[in-house]
Amino acid sequence: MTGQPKLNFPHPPARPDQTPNFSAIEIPAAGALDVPPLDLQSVDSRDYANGMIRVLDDEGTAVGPWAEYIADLDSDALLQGLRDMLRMRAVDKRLLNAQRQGKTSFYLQCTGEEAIGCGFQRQLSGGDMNFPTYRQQSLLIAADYPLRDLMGQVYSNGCDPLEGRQLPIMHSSRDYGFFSISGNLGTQYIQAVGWAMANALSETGEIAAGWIGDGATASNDFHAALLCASTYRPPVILNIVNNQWAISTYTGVATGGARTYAARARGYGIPALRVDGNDYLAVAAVSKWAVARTRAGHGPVAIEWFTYRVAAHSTSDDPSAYRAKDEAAAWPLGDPVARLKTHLIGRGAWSEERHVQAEAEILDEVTKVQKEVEAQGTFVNPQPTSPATIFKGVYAEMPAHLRRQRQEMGY
Amino acid sequence: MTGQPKLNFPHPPARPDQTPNFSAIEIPAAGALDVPPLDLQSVDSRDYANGMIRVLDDEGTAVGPWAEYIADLDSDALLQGLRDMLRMRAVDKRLLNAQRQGKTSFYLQCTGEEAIGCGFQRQLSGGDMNFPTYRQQSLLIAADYPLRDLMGQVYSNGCDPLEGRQLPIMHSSRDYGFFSISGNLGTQYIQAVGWAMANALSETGEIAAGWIGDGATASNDFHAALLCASTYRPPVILNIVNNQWAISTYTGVATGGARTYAARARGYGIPALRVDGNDYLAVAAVSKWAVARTRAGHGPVAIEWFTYRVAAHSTSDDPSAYRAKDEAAAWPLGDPVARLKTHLIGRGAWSEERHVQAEAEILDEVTKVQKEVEAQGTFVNPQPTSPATIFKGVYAEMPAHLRRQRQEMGY
Amino acid sequence: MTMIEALRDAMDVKLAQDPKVLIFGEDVGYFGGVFRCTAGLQAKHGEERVFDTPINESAIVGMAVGMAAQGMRPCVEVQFADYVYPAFDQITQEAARLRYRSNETFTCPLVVRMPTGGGIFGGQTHSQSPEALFTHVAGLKVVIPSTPYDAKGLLIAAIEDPDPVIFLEPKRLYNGPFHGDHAGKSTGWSQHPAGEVPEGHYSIDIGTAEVRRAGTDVTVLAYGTMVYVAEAAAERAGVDAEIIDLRSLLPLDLDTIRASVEKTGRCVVVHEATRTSGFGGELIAEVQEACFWHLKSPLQRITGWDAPYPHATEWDYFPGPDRVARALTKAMED
Amino acid sequence: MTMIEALRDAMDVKLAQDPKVLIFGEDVGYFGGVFRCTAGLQAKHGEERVFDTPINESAIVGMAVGMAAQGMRPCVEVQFADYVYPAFDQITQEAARLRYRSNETFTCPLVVRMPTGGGIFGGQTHSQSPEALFTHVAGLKVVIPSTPYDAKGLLIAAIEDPDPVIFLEPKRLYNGPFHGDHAGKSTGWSQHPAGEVPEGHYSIDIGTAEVRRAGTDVTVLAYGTMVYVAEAAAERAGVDAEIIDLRSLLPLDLDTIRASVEKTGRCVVVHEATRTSGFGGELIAEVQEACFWHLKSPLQRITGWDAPYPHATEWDYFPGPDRVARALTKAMED
Ligand SMILES: Cc1ncc(C[n+]2csc(CCOP(=O)(O)OP(=O)(O)O)c2C)c(N)n1
Ligand SMILES: Cc1ncc(C[n+]2csc(CCOP(=O)(O)OP(=O)(O)O)c2C)c(N)n1
Ligand SMILES: [Mg+2]
Ligand SMILES: [Mg+2]
Repeated sequence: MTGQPKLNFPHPPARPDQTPNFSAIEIPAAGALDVPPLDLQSVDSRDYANGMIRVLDDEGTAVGPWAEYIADLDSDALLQGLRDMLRMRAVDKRLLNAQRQGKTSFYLQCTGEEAIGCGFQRQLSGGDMNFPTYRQQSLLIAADYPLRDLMGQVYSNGCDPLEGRQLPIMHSSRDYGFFSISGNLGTQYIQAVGWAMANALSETGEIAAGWIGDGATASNDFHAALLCASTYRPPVILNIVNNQWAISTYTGVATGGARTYAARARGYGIPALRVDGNDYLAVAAVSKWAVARTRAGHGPVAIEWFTYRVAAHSTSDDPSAYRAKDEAAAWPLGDPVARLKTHLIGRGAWSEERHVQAEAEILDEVTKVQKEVEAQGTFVNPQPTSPATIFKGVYAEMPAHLRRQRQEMGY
Repeated sequence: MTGQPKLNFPHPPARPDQTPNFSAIEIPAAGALDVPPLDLQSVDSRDYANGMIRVLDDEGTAVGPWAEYIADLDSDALLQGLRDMLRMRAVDKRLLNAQRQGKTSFYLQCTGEEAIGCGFQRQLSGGDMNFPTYRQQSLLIAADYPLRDLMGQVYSNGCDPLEGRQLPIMHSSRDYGFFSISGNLGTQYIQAVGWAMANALSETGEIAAGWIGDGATASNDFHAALLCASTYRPPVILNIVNNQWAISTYTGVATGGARTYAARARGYGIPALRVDGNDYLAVAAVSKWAVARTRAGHGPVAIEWFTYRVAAHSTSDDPSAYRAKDEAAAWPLGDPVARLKTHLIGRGAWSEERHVQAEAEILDEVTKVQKEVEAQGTFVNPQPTSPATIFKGVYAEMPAHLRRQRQEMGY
Repeated sequence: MTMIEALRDAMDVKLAQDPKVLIFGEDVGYFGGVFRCTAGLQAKHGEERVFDTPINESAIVGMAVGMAAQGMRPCVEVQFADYVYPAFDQITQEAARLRYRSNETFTCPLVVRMPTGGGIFGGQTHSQSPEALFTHVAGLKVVIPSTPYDAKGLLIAAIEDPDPVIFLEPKRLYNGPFHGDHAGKSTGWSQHPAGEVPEGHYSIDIGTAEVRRAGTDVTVLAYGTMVYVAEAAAERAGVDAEIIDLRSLLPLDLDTIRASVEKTGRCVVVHEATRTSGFGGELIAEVQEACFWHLKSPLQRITGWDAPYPHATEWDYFPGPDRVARALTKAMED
Repeated sequence: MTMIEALRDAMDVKLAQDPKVLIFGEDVGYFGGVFRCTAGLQAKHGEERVFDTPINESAIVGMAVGMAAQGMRPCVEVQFADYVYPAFDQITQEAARLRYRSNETFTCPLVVRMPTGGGIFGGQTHSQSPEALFTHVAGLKVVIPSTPYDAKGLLIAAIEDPDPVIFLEPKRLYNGPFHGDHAGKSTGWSQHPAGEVPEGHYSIDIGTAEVRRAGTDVTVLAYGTMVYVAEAAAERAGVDAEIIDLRSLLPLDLDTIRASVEKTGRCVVVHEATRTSGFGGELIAEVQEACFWHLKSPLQRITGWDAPYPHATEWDYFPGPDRVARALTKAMED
């Protein structure tokens, strides 16, 4: 590496026709890291940022200090987590199908990442606000957001709380702590900081949680958010979902020479942790810790959730063109549903049979709602929204030029 | 710091009517840090990023490994450095005066920061390109840029190489390795990365150097530059001039909870060093090292130059409204000219008398050029540029609508 | 009262009245802004209400969007309109559309203040007039006062508005009216009737224009500094111009414009911004459609040239009274 | 050849011809772009010429500015025009003005390609038409082809241009012409004469419009997808329209426009972008000034409504053939 300067182009471990290869990824043992004090400082967070907090070991046993930290999370709570994830998976499956049938224009799954949103959301309280990306529908699921609203949005039909304004999956629900999704990557991250500042100023006791993908950490607003969070120290959790891919672009293009995304946050003076995102117990434990810390006024914290995007980027994408075919199966952190299931079976609270039954029940439930929602219109069989909605809500009060345009349109 | 979240607002050590107080700034001893290998990695650069490379001790003696590293910098070279700084100071003084007399619309000094640009520039070679801010005129001085051109630009008159297009101090000289200054903070930083990438791709053997102020590290393009430099590893040096202030805003607002700006670069995986910017020998030594490293193809490096903005932000500013009156005098790293002078006297190469004489000679030289340049027009006594220049150079070839507008103007 | 004082007064009134109002931006806190518009406000209302930010315009607006959505009323400053571009994404894609895209469950009542326009020898990066860009964006309001009285009333209205408002401050008017005679002596606001600014709370409806000079020959559409340039030009040309100060570009007071042009049958539009796709194009398109059968001569635009704003030749670039006067004369000849 | 293939071919030709040409952007390298415009180019020309970038549009353009100044010819992709705003500062303040502000010692020959326009059910963030914003910026050129033939010739011209070019690609036309009949069957480019694209190098002068349909009744000014919508509308209205495909918005081919409107005396402007301060305003201002004494009826604009681009009601938002046909009829009635 001396002589002429030569540019570096980061490459993924494997491309199509190559064997999946994650040998470069170091997976620390479960239970290796302790639970830091709630007022953890950035300088003291190095090991958490460069290591990885894991609770479930390879046998599915919960081990180490973080397991103790959530000892109060009993089997019922974990079963709820499992059901959240199963419901998420069922919804993704049914809606993907709907898109394939032309019943909606677009869909996007979060397969493999269910533990993150599901586990995190269950640690929040009413009034807390997520600033999600398009891949955090699991937050809505674990917030018990009505499936009818969720699906209505995707069908852009009469059930859509957004009245057809937004692309499918661009949900928005103030009541369920889910900020309106933008589509322009990164913008929500600094908005989360602003919202949290407002919380602190108004002493609401509520916290905010920003969400961003590994690829979108490259965006300007990621920087803006870390910077302002570091300066003003509002009650905000800055989540980074590192699922290894940004459409076709390997995560290495956004990491560059940095060790982890968590380490990047530390450069801003924000304490940061990296977590096995496919380990529901690790997610729940670290979320609980982060929520408690943030609500207590110890300032911002960044969490890198390490996971893998199992599905295509969206229904517009075909990953077989850019990554190894069986990469998901080779992912060293496994599948979040399978891992939690194994754990629950191991602790005697679950069985293969009950799992199969639960899957079927949940799929039924989801399918039933789906049918009801589809009755309100789909792309194949539309019951269109009134065109006059186009002019509604551009401003609080409709200005004259919009009234003229609405008339010109014939309404 | 527990209970209710409360926002943090960083404050400077002293405001007007308070006593200057830099006790919070840790000043490591000169000579404490060694010279790392040219292929220093980010992970191994922690001590350099959090510490401070210093060569001149309190007595003005050059000590430690970095002093040895530039042992070949003999008295003649150092005297040249001293004269560069004296010339810079004389130019600043004369042009500030000219602005006060209404002879130009605007001016901006770099007092206290002369060592940085002067020391750095002398380590570059022809073809290397700086991407400066408005406070790096010292790069031009040490590049032996004709004073006539430099002053002509400030007077926006017949001597102005930019034909009156730009605000005074917004120099541009391809031949002297000084990229056109933008005025929009930060933009040049990512452009430096792009230029360096072009160098690597075309194998020119040349390097690029980005420059940014502490305040402007908050800009999006700072992030963009660190990110892309980290990913593509082009031959670029990323300089951060931390002079403690951004107009009226204390540097703490941009640092937030981070230890140093150098540490922020490390978060991107870029090796980083912090340097006493008022120590000409430290500047020369680290510049030499960084240039050698970069040219040899070891990728980007970031340098935080620690210094103090002695003068007002610009002629539009009055710092007595926001900072302690004698803060500059209290600055613990002293004055770069005085420190180099003491060193040169200490090594028997200079004397108080010769210094006084040199100052006078240089002021004479500068004043003489200034008179010549002023003969080509000033704001009080303009010899205006032709209005037709307004339409020149908007495009390589003038399109029809600009020809029509020029005619409309009467040309 | 100067326009600076009027703006400060507006913020002071709202800070005192509404605990949700926040003021922030680069150098606006302790120091009170490079143009001193917020001087004294931090000392009076506290650092939690008025504070300094890092130098990142998209962060400033991005934070404001989040705060506004959570019920605050942020009124932020961008140091010069020339530096608003890093915030362009947050303003046009986020603030402007939040109400719409969330079907009104999240809203964005924020104000982005910025000094605009030339005439201060500020060169390319202290002279720009970007108003047209914002008027293209559905969901924004765009306001530009030309007097201290209007500045206060409009800024109060902007802070109280339920939607995002781009508030452009013609910096050449901060300390006094400017008729475009750069060599002449300028008088301050204290000698101008519109420099009289009432104490306390009042507001001016966003979306209403003001006829600054009634006339019968030709309608002049102007805003900001160009209102005064138009006055000087009308005098110079000896034309009985009706000068309309738009004050609000979006929404636009088309009724007032139409009434005038139907009367005069002639119309000249003036602005400092570059001509191509400037707001003048929009005005002409609307006027010709609304008043086509009343027009006696072609609508004209007098604007900044389609070049970056220069330093030395500023007064050849600036659309001064001579150029405007020639257009008025031409409008009458055609 | 589809428009996608034509664009790819243009880049391929230039990559082969000029070692200074570089292609980069999000997903454009290994994968070949989400619309596949650069598919195969990395494999053929190497990773040093065609590569992936982090997701940061201002970084993409900022790097390109630095490279262009140092002699390269970067042609970068922004994944959707809706995502160009983070790069707005680097495009409008840097690329556009580098030549001017350095008195031509640094120049900025770069191309920013981006898919633009609606009609694909992409919602607010995959449907926008931001062309007007760029036409307001002195120093930029703004180009938008409507056929594969033009796409290739104009992209080659753009890459060879000594100044920065904003290259808008109407994504609704990528795979075939689109007359606005969303329910109807669409035909691909293979069945359209303009789908015939010669091999190798050719270029089309930036700044020249093309008369797509000669006519005597009314002039229609259009670009991108709206060229085909205008064709359908003329047929539907039974009006002998002269349809001009502008192809280049900045610089604008005013001569061709003027010649047509002087002949027809009537003019309708159509674009997908929101109406207020859209490029239609600029066109109407220019046409009425140039052709005032020839005009027989008011100039009209048919555009996207002044609202964010909706999803479910896309076809009520899109300025389709019915609306354009009504305007043509009205132009003839007045
Ligand atoms: C500003 C902006 N640029 C580009 C895009 C197009 N885009 C949509 S998703 C995506 C990849 C994001 O990857 P990542 O952040 O890793 O999230 P993931 O999809 O993996 O969840 C890109 C480039 C966009 N939406 N916004
Ligand atoms: C994008 C942008 N925002 C704001 C400004 C106004 N401005 C000019 S200089 C300055 C302070 C910069 O401070 P710093 O980066 O520390 O550099 P210094 O002046 O100390 O050398 C500001 C805010 C600008 N020029 N560009
Ligand atoms: Mg990802
Ligand atoms: Mg500074």
